[in-house]
Amino acid sequence: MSDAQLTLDLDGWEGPLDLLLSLARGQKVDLRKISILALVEQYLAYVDSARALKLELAADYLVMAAWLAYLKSALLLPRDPLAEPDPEELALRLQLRLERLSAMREAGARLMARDRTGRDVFLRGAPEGLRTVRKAAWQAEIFDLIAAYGRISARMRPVMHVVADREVMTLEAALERVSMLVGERIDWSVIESFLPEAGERLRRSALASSFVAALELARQGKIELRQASPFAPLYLRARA
Amino acid sequence: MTLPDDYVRAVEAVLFAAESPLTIDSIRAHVGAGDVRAALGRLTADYAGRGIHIVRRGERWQFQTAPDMAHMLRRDREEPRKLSRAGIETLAIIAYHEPVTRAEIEAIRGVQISKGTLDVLMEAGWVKPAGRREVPGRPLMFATSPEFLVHFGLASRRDLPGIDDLRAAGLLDPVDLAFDRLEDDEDGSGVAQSLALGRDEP
Amino acid sequence: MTLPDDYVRAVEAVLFAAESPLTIDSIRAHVGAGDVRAALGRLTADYAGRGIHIVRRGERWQFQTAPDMAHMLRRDREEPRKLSRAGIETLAIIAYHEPVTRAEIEAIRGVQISKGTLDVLMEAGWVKPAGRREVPGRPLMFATSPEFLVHFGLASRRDLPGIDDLRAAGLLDPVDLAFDRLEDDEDGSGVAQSLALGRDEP
Repeated sequence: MSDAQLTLDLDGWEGPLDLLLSLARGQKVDLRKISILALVEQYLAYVDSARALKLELAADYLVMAAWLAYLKSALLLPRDPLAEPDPEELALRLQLRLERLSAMREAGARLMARDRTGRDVFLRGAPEGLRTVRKAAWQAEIFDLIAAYGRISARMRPVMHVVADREVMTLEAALERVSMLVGERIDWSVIESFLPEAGERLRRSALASSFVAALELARQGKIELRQASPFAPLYLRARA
Repeated sequence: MTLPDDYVRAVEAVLFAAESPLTIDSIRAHVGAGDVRAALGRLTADYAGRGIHIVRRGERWQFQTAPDMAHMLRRDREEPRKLSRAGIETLAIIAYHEPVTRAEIEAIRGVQISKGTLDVLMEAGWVKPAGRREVPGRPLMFATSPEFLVHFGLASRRDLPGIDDLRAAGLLDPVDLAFDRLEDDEDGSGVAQSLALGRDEP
Repeated sequence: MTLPDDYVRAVEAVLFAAESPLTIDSIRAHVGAGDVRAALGRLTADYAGRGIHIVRRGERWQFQTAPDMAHMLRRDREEPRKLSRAGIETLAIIAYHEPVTRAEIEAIRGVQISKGTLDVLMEAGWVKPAGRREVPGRPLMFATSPEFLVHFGLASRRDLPGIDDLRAAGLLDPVDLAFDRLEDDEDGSGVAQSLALGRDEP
């Protein structure tokens, strides 16, 4: 391959390995029998010619060139059994890579040459099409049904507010009781002494009613009230 | 039957790949000079008795599936689907109060029901029309079907638990009681979550 | 050739009406219980030698025109878009090595894949992601799709041209593996020999 051809195809390669493979194919032998050394020299010549023409070379081409230059010198020197890595191993690995890329390139070409749909074989132009009609199989459990009815019943049942029966002393009863008892007392008496004997609930109601009754009787001028300070005991006395 | 020659095969392939029925001229434009009509006759005979036919529509020819196979092209597939909340409530009302009109169902539910809800219940086969109520407008009444009893494993409608059973099972817990209980919960998500679980709570 | 029975006719009609290749299961979903595979075998034989064929693509079956009719049908049709060389090689590497990571593709090609290359293959529907390799970085793997088999007329991946020879020659193995095997097989002498050739030649 002449330098001229190489430069003409400068952009035709997809990377250094691609270029190496093209050069190797130029040897027109089985890839397993190519001369790696000849290949290396061709590659380096290509890179040199590109440089001579002041063409920009991608960095990976130059990296490959440096590596191949090293490989070339290692292959040419008398074999040093201690040299690492072994240049022959490197050369073999390069050859294996080229074989693999070549195999895939040929496989790709054979793939493209198959009878391809839309180019060589054709599918039916106007298929009727298949239809799947989805039908719902409705599911519900007996519990869902019962719970739903419970929910509706709870929602729609007339709401009834029940007030628990409570023991109370009405204001009228308290007025009557306080007016009666206060007349019998001579001195100041604490309000609790006017309450009936009763359980705690009735006692609280009686206290409230008796307090309101005491205020009412005081307003009517029938009794007097006395309290030393807020929350101190409240005393009642009939007005003289 | 001998194998078709290449001219017949070409007509066959062209007809197959065509996107619309073809006239004899347009077939010939593809396959070249020859007796297209004879080829079509041969093909029509070859396909008689098969699952696909060659048919003539006016001056155009096409392949199509055999008419008696049309039902194969359509396939019904059952997909399990859960009834919506509206669906299950409507079904419950019908089951407990049948026969009921749509207006009565709405009065009991306190919410209107969409037309689709009753359709779904009838499609499921659980509800059927049950005559008309003899009132103005003669509204249709609905009742449950024998399939309803089968699906829910009931011997008769009397097997449905009564109101007292529901109360004993805690299924009548008023909704606002559930709210009271949940107001202690600090965040809204907790409320929503417990509400969903509400009926399972003791 | 006897006329096909109704089950074979049904398989024929369903396959013919389908808009894409069908699996045996999806055929059976339409035609009902029966030996779909035997019916397909019978049909494949019936259509051999005709202008249209029945072919298997992966686990799917379809009708298509006979390949030798291509020249009749190609007229007034657009050719499928041409793939770039990078696209063809990448597709071949994925097909012959699948599942394969981007790095593995790049190792074989000796060059980075530009972003568009895999996109084009995926857009064509021939390549799809196929899980991740459980190595550091968990790189995505790629594999071919059922449409790949359809487009390239392959009954299965085993029908990829030359795949058995390539595998036997170790050309589908990574370089490291191939190298180790060479050393084992030939305990060094083979290596020395092939390199002797390399060294001796001008």
